Amino acid sequence: MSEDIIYSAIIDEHYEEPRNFGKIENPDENIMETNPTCGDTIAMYLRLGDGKIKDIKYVARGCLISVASASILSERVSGKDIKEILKMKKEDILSYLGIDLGPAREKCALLSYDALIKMLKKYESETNQ
Amino acid sequence: MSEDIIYSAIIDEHYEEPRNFGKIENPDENIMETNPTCGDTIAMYLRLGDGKIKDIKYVARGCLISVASASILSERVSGKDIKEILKMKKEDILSYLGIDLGPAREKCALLSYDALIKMLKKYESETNQ
Amino acid sequence: MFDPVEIRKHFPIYERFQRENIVYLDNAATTQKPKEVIDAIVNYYENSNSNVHRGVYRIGEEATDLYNKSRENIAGFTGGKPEGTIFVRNATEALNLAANSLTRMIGKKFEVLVSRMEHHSNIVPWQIASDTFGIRLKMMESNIDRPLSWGDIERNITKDTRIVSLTHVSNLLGTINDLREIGKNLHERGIYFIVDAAQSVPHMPVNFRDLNCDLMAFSGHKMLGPSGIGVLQGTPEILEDMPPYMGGGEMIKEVFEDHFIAADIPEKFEAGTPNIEGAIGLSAAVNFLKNLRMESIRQHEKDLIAYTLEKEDELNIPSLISYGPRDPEVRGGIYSFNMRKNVESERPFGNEVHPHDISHLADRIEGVEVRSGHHCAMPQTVSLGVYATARASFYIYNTREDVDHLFDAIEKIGKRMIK
Amino acid sequence: MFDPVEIRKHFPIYERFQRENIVYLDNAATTQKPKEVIDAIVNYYENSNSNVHRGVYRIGEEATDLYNKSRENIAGFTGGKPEGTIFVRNATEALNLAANSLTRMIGKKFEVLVSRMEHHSNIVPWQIASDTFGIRLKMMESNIDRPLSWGDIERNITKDTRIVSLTHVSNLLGTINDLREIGKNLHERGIYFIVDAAQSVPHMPVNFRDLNCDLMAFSGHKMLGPSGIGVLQGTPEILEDMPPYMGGGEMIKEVFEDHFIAADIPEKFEAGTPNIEGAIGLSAAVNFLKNLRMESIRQHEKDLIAYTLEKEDELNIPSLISYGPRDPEVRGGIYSFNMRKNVESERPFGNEVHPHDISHLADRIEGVEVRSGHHCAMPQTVSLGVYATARASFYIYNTREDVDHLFDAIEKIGKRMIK
Ligand SMILES: Cc1ncc(COP(=O)(O)O)c(C=O)c1O
Ligand SMILES: Cc1ncc(COP(=O)(O)O)c(C=O)c1O
Repeated sequence: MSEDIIYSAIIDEHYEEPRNFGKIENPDENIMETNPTCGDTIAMYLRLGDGKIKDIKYVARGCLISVASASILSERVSGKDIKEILKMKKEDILSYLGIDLGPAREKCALLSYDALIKMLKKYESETNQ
Repeated sequence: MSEDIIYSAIIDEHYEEPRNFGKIENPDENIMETNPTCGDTIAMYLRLGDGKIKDIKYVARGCLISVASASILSERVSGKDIKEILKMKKEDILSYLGIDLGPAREKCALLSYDALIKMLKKYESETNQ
Repeated sequence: MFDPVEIRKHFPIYERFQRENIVYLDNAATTQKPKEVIDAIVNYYENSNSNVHRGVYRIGEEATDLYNKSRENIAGFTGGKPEGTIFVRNATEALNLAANSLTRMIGKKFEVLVSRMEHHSNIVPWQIASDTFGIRLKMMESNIDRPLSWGDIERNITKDTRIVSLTHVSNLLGTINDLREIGKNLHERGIYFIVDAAQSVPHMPVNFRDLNCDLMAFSGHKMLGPSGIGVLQGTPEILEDMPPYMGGGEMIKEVFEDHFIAADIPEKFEAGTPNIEGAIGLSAAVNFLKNLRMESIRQHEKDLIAYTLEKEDELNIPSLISYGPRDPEVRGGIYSFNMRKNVESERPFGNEVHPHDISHLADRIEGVEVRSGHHCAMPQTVSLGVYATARASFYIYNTREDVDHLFDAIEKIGKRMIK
Repeated sequence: MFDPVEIRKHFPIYERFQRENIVYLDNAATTQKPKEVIDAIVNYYENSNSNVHRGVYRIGEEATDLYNKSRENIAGFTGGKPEGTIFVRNATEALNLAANSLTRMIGKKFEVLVSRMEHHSNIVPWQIASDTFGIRLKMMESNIDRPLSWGDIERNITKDTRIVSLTHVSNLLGTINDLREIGKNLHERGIYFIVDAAQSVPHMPVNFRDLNCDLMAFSGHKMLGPSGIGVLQGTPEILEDMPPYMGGGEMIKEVFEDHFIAADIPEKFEAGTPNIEGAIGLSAAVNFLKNLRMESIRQHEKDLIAYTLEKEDELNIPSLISYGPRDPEVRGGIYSFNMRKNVESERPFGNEVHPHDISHLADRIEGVEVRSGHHCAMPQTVSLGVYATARASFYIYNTREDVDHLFDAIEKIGKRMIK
C-alpha cells in the first residue's frame, strides 16, 4: 500500500493550510465540540443571515482527518442555504474527503459536521419562533 | 448399560433397609447436616466412651446414595476407635460404596461422613481440654 | 417445514449424542451450540481478534465493526434499539444491574414487587438492594397452574410500589405470563416494569416494545449462544437516567482525579473489555433462530409439551406427579415432576424418589438428561410442598421420540425404586 | 530456547498477519489466541457443553469437572487457592466487586489510596463507591520514570486509610512496581491491599502470596485467553468476610421470601451461569504460558523493550518523544510515544502529530498495529502534558524485527507529517 492512497493529497493540503481558520467576533452562533476518544476539539463560529451562511470560521485541534475535514467543510458550506445544508447527509461529507474511513476515524471526520448541524438547528429553532 | 451396574445391589439393600436408623436419647454428640444443592438432610447421634464409638444412629432424608452411604458408614464405624476413624479418608468411604460417582453425587455420599467427622473433632477437642 | 432431525445436523455435539444415545432435555439450564455459532467465534479468533472501540488499525476496526453489528442484530431481534441494548454476562447480571442502578436512580425508600414464581436472579438482587439501600421487597403469591394476571398484580401494588419485576416464563412450571396488559397498566400508573425474559426470548417471538416494559433481561447461552454473554435491553430514556453500575475503561468520556463523566448509552453500562466473541457468537445464534422463525419454534415446543401432557395422562403412572398449567397455550416446553409412592411408605425416611436419583438413573438407564433440584426457584419449589423436582425442558432439536424416552426412563425408575 | 517465530505457528491469526504483513503490537489491549485455546473451547462445545454445578447426568458432570479443574489450574498458576479464585468478566469487574464489597464490609467512612498511574478500572469503581457510600478517594502523585516505592505510599497514608489499591505494571508507561515491600508494610499496619495485576500476570512470574496483598485482579484476554473471563483472587479469609456483590443462581445456599443464605466461597461471588468456556479457554491459555515458562516470557519482553530503547537512542529521531522508565529491569514491554516538531509550528493548531494519525498511518504504511488514545489512563496521560499517546506493546510472538518495523513506521510518519 502506498502512502498516497492512504490520505489524499487534498487532505494533506487542507491539513497543512486549513481554510477559514480563525475566529469570528460576535458570531450569530458558536459551539465547542469534542471527540472524547481522542480529545479532538473544534470551536466553530457562524455569521448567518438571509437564510444563508455568510461566514464560517473555526479553531481546530486534532488529527489530520478532523482538521482537514473542517477545512473542506468550511469551503463547501460558505455562502450556502441553511436549509440545503441541513439536507446534506453524513455520507456526503465522507465522500468529499475521498478516502475510505474505518468506523473509528469516521468520528474524526464528522466532528466539524456535527458542530455545524447543531448550530444550524439551534438557529432555525430560534428564528422560527 | 444395565441397571445393575448403576447402583449396586448392596446400595439398594441399604436404601431399602437402612441399618442403625433412629435416634439416641441423650447422645454424647449430635449434629444436623444438609446438602444445599438437593436438600438432603441427616441428623446423627453418637454415644462415645473409652476412645470408641459405642453407638451410632441417624435419621436421614435423601437420595439413594446419601441414605445408603449413611447406613454403610454406621456399620463400619460402630465400635471402632475414634482416632482410627479420624484417619479414614474420603476415598475410603467412596470405595465402600463400590460405584463410580461423579462429582455431583460425591457430595451425597459424603454427607454422613462429614457429619460424623465434625462430631468426632468436636468431641476430641472438648475432651482434650 | 420445521424438522428437528435436520436441525440436529447443525449441532456437532449430536454426533456424540447419537453415539451414546443421549437424549438432552436440559435446555432451560443451557442449550447446545450449532456449528454456525462455533464457526463465528473461531473465525473471529483466527482473523479479527483485537480489542474494540479504540483501534484505528485494520483488525481493531474489524473487531469494532463486528461487535457493533452484533449489537444491532441482537437489538433488532427483540425489537429494541442498539443504544438500549447492553451486553452483560447473563440475565443474572442484567437484573443485578437493573436492581442496583434503578434503586440508586430513585434515590429513596420504596417497594419492589416480585412474584413467587421468580428465579433467584429476580429475587436475590432485590434482597441485596434491600440490605444495601433499605428498599422493601414484596413477594406476591402466584398460582401454580395459571399465568399471572393484571388482577394479581393490582391487588399487590401499594402507593409505595415503584418497581414491578416479573418473569415472562417460569423456568420451573413453564407458565407463560401474558405481560402486555400488566405492562400497560403499570405504565399508566408510572411504575417501572422489568421483565426477566431468560426463558421467553429463546423460545417464542418476543418484542420488547409490545411488553410495555422499561427493562428486559436475557442470557445468550439459553438461546444457542455462548455462555458469558447476556443482554439488558431498555428504553433509551430510562437508561440515560440510570447511574452507571460498574466503572472502568470504555464506560467513560473523561476521568479526573475526583470525578468521571460517563459515556453515552450503551457504553455507559459496559465497563472494561467486553465479551467480544460472546457478542459475535450470540449474533450468529440470533441469525440461526431467525432462520428457523420464532413462531415455528414456539409451535414446535407447544407440540412437544402437549404431547408430553397427553402421554402423561395416557400412561397414568401412579407414582408420577407433575406441576404447572395443563393448557399448552400458556405453557412453555418445561416439564417438572416428582415420583412417589401412593401409600405411606414402610421406609422410615419418606416415600419420594429423590429427584437426584431420578436424574442420575434417567441418565444411566435411558441416556435421558434431566436436571434435578430447586432449579434456582426455591420459593416456588417450596410452595409445591417438595424440596426439589426433576425437570425436562425442550428445544428446537428435541422430538416426540425424546419424550417417549423420557417416559420410558420414568417407568423404569418407577419399577426400580418403588417396589 | 524461547523462539517467537516457532511460537507464531500456534497462532492461526498469524497466517493472516503473514499474508498482509501485519505487525501486531497492541498486546496491552488484548492478545491473540493460540490454537490450543481455540481447540479447548471448540472441544467443549462439541462434546461436553452443559450447565455447571447441578447436573447429575454425564455431560453435566463433565462440564462441572472441566470448570472446577480450570479453576484449580488458574488458581495454582498465580499461587492462590481454588476457593480464593473467583471468575468474573475481566479485571474491571474484579476491581468493581472489590470496591463495592470491601466498602460495604468495612461499613463506615474511610479513605482509599490509589496512584496517578492507575488504569480507569482502578479509579472509577472507587469514585462510584465514593458517590454511593461516601468514602474518600485519594490519588497520590507518581513519578513517570520510576516505580512506586514504599516511601511514596507511606507519605500518603493517613489514619483514615483502610485500603490501598495499586497497579502492578502501568499499562501506559510500562513501569513495574515492586509491590512486595509495600504489601508487607501495609499488612503490618492492617490496611487492605489490592493489586491490579492485569499487566503483570500475563507477562512475568506473579505469586499472589509473595505480593502480600488481600485481593488481586486480572483479565483472561490479555494472557492468550478468551474475552469475557477474568479473575479476582483473594485470601479465603477476606473473601469469607466480604458480602456478595451480585445475587442470583449458584451463589446461594437457600433463598427465602425475605432473605437468602449465601453459598461458600468462591460460589458466593459467582451469580448466575458463569462463562464456562471462558474458564476452560483461560485454563488452556495458562497451560500454554506454563509451557513457555513465565521467567522466559519476562526475559524475552525485557530484551524487546531494551532493544526498543537502544534503537530509539541510536536513531535519535528529533520528532520522537517517549515516556516511562529507561531501565529495562523495571520496565515491561510497553512503549508509549508521541511525535512533534522541535520548533514552534507555523500551523495554527499545534505542532504534534495526533496519535490517531500515528496509529492510522503506521497501519497503512507498515502494517504496524499500535493503539492511540489515553489508554484508559487519563490522569497519567494528562500528567505527561498531552491528550493522548501512541502505544506499542509486546508479547511472546513479537520479535526484534517487529521493533524495526515500528521504527520504520515512525520514521516514515515523521517524513510525511513533519515537513
Ligand atoms: C493495568 C490495567 N488494569 C485494568 C485493565 C482493565 O482490563 P479489562 O478491560 O480486561 O477489564 C487494563 C486493561 O486495559 C489494564 O491495563
Ligand atoms: C427465568 C430465569 N431467569 C433468570 C435465569 C438466570 O440465567 P443466567 O444463569 O444465565 O443468568 C434463568 C436461568 O436459569 C431463568 O430460567
